[in-house]
Amino acid sequence: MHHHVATIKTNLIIFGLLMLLLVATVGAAELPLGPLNFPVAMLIAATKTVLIIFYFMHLTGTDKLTKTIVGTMFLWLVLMILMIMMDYLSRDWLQILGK
Amino acid sequence: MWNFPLLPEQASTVAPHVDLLYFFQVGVSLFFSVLIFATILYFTYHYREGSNIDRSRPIAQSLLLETTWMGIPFVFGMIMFFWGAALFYVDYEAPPGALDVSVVAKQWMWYIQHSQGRAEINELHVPLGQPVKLTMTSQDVIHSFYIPAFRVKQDVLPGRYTSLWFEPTKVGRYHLFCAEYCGTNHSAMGGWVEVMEPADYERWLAEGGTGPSMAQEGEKLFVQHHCAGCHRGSQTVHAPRLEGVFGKSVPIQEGKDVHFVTADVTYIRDSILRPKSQVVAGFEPLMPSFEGQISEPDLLRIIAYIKSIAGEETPQ
Amino acid sequence: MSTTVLDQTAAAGHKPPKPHRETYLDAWTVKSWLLTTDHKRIGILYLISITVFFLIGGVAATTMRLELMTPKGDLLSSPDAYNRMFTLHGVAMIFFFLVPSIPATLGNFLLPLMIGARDLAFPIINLMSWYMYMIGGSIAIAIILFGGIDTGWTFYTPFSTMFSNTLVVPAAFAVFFAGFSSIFTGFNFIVTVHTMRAPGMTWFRLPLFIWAHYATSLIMILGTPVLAIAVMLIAVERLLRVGIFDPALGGDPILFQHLFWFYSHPAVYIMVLPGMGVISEIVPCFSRRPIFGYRFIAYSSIALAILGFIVWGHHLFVSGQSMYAGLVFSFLSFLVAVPSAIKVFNWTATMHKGAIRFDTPMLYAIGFIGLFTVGGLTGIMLSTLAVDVHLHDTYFVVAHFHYVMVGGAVLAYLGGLHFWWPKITGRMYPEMFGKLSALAVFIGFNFTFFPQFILGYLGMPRRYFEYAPEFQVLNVMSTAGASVLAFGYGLPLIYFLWSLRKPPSAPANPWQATGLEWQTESPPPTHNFEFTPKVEKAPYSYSPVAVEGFDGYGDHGSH
Amino acid sequence: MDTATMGHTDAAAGSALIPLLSHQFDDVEQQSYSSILGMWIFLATEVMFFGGLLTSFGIYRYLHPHEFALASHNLYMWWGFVNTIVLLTSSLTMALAVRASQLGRRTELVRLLLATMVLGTCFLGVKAIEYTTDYHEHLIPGLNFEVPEHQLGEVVERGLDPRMMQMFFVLYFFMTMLHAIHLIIGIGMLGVMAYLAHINWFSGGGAVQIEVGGLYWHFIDIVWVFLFPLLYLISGK
Ligand code: HEA
Ligand code: HEA
Ligand code: HEC
Ligand code: CUA
Ligand SMILES: [Cu+2]
Repeated sequence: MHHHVATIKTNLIIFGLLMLLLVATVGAAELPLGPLNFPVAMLIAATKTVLIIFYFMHLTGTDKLTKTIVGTMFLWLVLMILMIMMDYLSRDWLQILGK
Repeated sequence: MWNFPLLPEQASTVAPHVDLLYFFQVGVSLFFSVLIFATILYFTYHYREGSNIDRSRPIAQSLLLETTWMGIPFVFGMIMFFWGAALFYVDYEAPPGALDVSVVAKQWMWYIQHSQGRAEINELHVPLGQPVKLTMTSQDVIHSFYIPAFRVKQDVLPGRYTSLWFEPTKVGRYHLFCAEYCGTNHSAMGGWVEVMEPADYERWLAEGGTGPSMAQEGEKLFVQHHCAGCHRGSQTVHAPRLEGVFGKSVPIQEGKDVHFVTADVTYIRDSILRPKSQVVAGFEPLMPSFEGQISEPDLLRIIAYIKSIAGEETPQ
Repeated sequence: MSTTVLDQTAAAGHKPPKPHRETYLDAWTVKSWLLTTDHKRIGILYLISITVFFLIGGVAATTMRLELMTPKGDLLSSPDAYNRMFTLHGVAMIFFFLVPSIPATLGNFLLPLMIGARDLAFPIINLMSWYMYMIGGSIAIAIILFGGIDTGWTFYTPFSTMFSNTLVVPAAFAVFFAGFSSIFTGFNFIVTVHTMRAPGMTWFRLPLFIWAHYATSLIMILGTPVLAIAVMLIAVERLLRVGIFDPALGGDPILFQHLFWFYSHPAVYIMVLPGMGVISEIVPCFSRRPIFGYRFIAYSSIALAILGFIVWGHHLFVSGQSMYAGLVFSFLSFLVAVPSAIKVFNWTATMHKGAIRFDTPMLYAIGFIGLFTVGGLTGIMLSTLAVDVHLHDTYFVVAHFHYVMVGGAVLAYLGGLHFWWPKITGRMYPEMFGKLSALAVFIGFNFTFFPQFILGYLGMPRRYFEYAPEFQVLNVMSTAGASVLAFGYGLPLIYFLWSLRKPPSAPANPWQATGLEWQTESPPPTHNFEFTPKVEKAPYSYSPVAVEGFDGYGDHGSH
Repeated sequence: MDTATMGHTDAAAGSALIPLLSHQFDDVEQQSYSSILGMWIFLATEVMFFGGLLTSFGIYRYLHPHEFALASHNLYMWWGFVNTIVLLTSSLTMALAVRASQLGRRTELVRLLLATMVLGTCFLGVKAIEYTTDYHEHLIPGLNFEVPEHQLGEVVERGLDPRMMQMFFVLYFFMTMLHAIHLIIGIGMLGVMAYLAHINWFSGGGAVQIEVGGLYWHFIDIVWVFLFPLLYLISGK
């Protein structure tokens, strides 16, 4: 329960990193990466999320249970997106109308 | 009225296969249900309170038993899965040369047209022993085309084509139902499938008068909607000839890249409704959209026409 | 829960109840009920509210069954009336009765008691959950009064958004609120189980009822929000006429089906897992021996919660979903059979070498095991691709889900109510009538729904106001069965109420059960325990015949 | 942490430094842990709540990439950019507020909470400006949606589906409004906390309450961290 109190310096460093990543997202969007644009953007957003969760939300200082909860919630989100996507991606793989 | 059938008629090639699997499953289910019922009855009788019986060393856990009764259902499950999946595959792959019939659903009727041109409502006449392939769409909500005697069913969606095929094996009259709830008269949205001897079927087709076939009607529409103006060697517009297009691979320009798409009914439908979403390589995106201007049955007729000229050489 | 404690309570049970013992039922002002934060009282509030919805759903069912006596529509004035009837039946039974049934009543009441806590972690949120339910429920009742809704409980688009001209938007809100009440319950349970267990109550000493509720809660918090958003999208599309799911406006109706079933398949485990928890309490108690394979049952609850999330596509085999997705979903559905099998077989094995008593709860529990097995196995048939093509949207599906939901979940709920009625109210119910009701429900149920399997295979589609004449015999059988079923349900309703007329006299532990909840008085005091319970043994240490060699479930390390 | 091992002690004798203990808990430790755990679990629900929308957005964007890209170009990227900075800064002030509460620095805490609220309000202000522009540019589905004139040519030329551009805006408004509602709730919550901290209401200094509030605030921020690239940065070249 008693995590050690994060220093102002840590907070500022994280904030700085977040700003850098923000600039990076906008920059990456301008690069002609083609189909890679989207995954790159999501990767950067995920990195920002990790920074916020671990440092601003103090996940580093908590127990395994809380970490499991956080892991599970993102896993479930990804699971939902991927499994619904599965249907759309595999439509028309077979040359059978409507399958 | 007081007859008491346990099975619907088996009137298509897949019906006996589905029934066989079903009976296998009924058998397995009976086995497990009886096993559990009987065991419970035996235990409750044998070990009822007060009965004078040996109760020493009851087991509280057993890894061996647990794995056994995890393993056995798993194995049965896999058998059922593969069996069902294999049949499903067959269920959906229409054999080549199947008779084309198009189906348009709307609240609360089925509009059916045979490629030879005869149209009918809430009835479907098909010849015995001949695979039939339905191309289906809906004008409003989701419906579902269901013939219990054939063990086939497929949802019919607005804005999209789905398909269904079967090969009738028994002359007779079978129920046609709408199986997806679609509003007020959902339960009345059905009719009959009439399986006829091929000769009767020919006669039935002819009865409708020697009207134009679907493709011929489609050709008329092709001219009416001015498709012909561009697609039959226009002087002013450079448009692809549509002879020999159906079923082929078509090069599609996507920015600087070209990729290939098979020209099936969905592709032709999209080409007519949203032509610029898929522009054929080497052509300008000049074709206007016909969204909202051609009814679903007419679209199917035009497609039938384009399909009918699939075998012709593209004149250059 | 050492044997010494057990003896203590057994002794307490035979003492005449102390005259002025304070119980949670003492205060009777309206305010004391509507503003209560006591989990036991909230459980009672829920009990009353869901009974109302069960009756509403039951009346709708009765009307439908009467209508279906003849092939032509003749009882109800129009197909629309019938369509509203089954929608009302489905919505009331699923969202307002079965989803909250066991968790919000028995779960609310028992969860803190069973783990030795004074209340749930967030009592105010628990009360809010009931209010959410009541807001949703009031909207639902208003909908009934102002014309109903005719989309079916599945709200399929584009019918629900663009074609139905009934009260779809209010219904979306009703479901939304009911959903959040369920989320609040689940969230409360999870935190409570994690943080508020009594000293010595390790995870593997938790009653299986708690494991089942924990698994249920996981589904509630992870699945329900998706339903909430799906119905909100329906409301938006309908109100603003902007395209989301309607193909005419560029949408994809199958996306709605995915979002809906992403919740609604896991939701069937919300409905049945708590019931499985109840059965896991009843069977060892009335077999007088430890439950067989405690750990496997516990883990299988979690497995069901997880696997339940990845099989939803088996509702979409003929919907126009891709065939590959169908294959994957079918495959995964078969895996669900494994954890379900574990439970069924372990309950059965628990009766081995027991000393079985046949009190009402046990009769209901035995009924559950049998009917759930039949329901589950027919579910397996439905998840087989080629077979489902024929069976989808026929009465076979209707029969399947009534076997699991009525034969399964409702029987477990009734069994649980009988089991804990003395604890909840301090009164015993009349045992004779109890047995009669269990019997009537079992027989009536099978008569109602078994013919529907046959009807389904014969090809009778569901949601049909009129049907082909050759289906009549089976339909009449089904209606006849339903009247026996209604009788069976009517009995407990009457004798439970009747049992309330006398002052409490039930002993603390009428069944000589081992759970912590039986160590406190019946009805329990406001703060649940007069003492801080200490747990020293595995649950279900029943040993009337001295179970030799039994010392827990391999939990040696944590002693 | 397993509370089963923490032991049920009788509630410690009341002391000004010890937070109020609700009757259902044995000790403060258990109560704080439950609150924080509860907020995390609630956030799991929130993730799935927004998740349903993200999934729909993802599917439609996959099915209609060009329309979504074109529609997205009507948003002013720099407003979104500025708003991201504002919200990330508010996360910083929130984190510092939590720190202040842990150290028991009350005035600093109140100031930081107020700063967080101000930043949150700025975000809403910018959003309001954006919404007004959208209104003037006829981009609001169900109200006045039209494909902007300067894009009409491209839409016609490339045969794009205007309905799908509208779909983008349906989801855009749904997601950003849902986000804004969360933000408004968050600002209200911080307001109450700032007031309570100001009047020294929190018996234990409020560290736990502020921490729980902070979790919620950071979550809102995370949602935006995803919404910004998803909505504003679709490159459709
Ligand atoms: C409590 C509710 C509940 C439960 C527990 C279940 C459990 C299961 N359900 Fe059911 N189902 C519903 C409620 C429920 N269902 C509802 C409401 C609908 C219809 C919704 C609508 O459209 O309105 C439905 C519809 C439905 C369908 C869609 C049918 C269609 O519309 O076409 C399918 C298809 O796969 C299915 C499958 C299953 C499976 C595989 C299980 C499994 O979990 C069952 C597992 C259990 C067992 C298998 C029994 C025990 C095991 C043994 C005894 C071992 C032996 C086993 C083998 C050899 C395999 N269900
Ligand atoms: C928890 C869930 C639940 C429960 C308990 C029930 C209970 C019953 N259901 Fe229900 N049913 C559903 C969930 C449930 N159902 C769902 C989800 C659907 C799908 C809806 C849709 O398609 O959208 C459905 C659909 C459905 C249909 C198909 C309708 C159609 O597709 O056209 C039928 C038809 O027979 C039916 C019948 C019954 C009957 C006879 C009962 C009986 O068990 C009910 C008996 C209860 C009572 C009668 C009330 C209590 C009794 C008394 C107080 C005694 C006194 C009363 C009298 C004498 C009348 N149900
Ligand atoms: C103004 C001229 C014009 C009219 C009218 C027109 N088209 Fe086209 N069509 C074209 C051009 C140009 C193309 C090639 C570029 C493209 O794919 O959009 C084309 C492409 C097609 C294709 C795809 C051909 C291929 O090789 O893959 C089909 C199918 C088609 N048109 C059908 C029709 C039908 C049916 C109609 C009438 C309802 C019609 N067209 C009306 C100009 C026209
Ligand atoms: Cu058409 Cu049901
Ligand atoms: Cu399911």
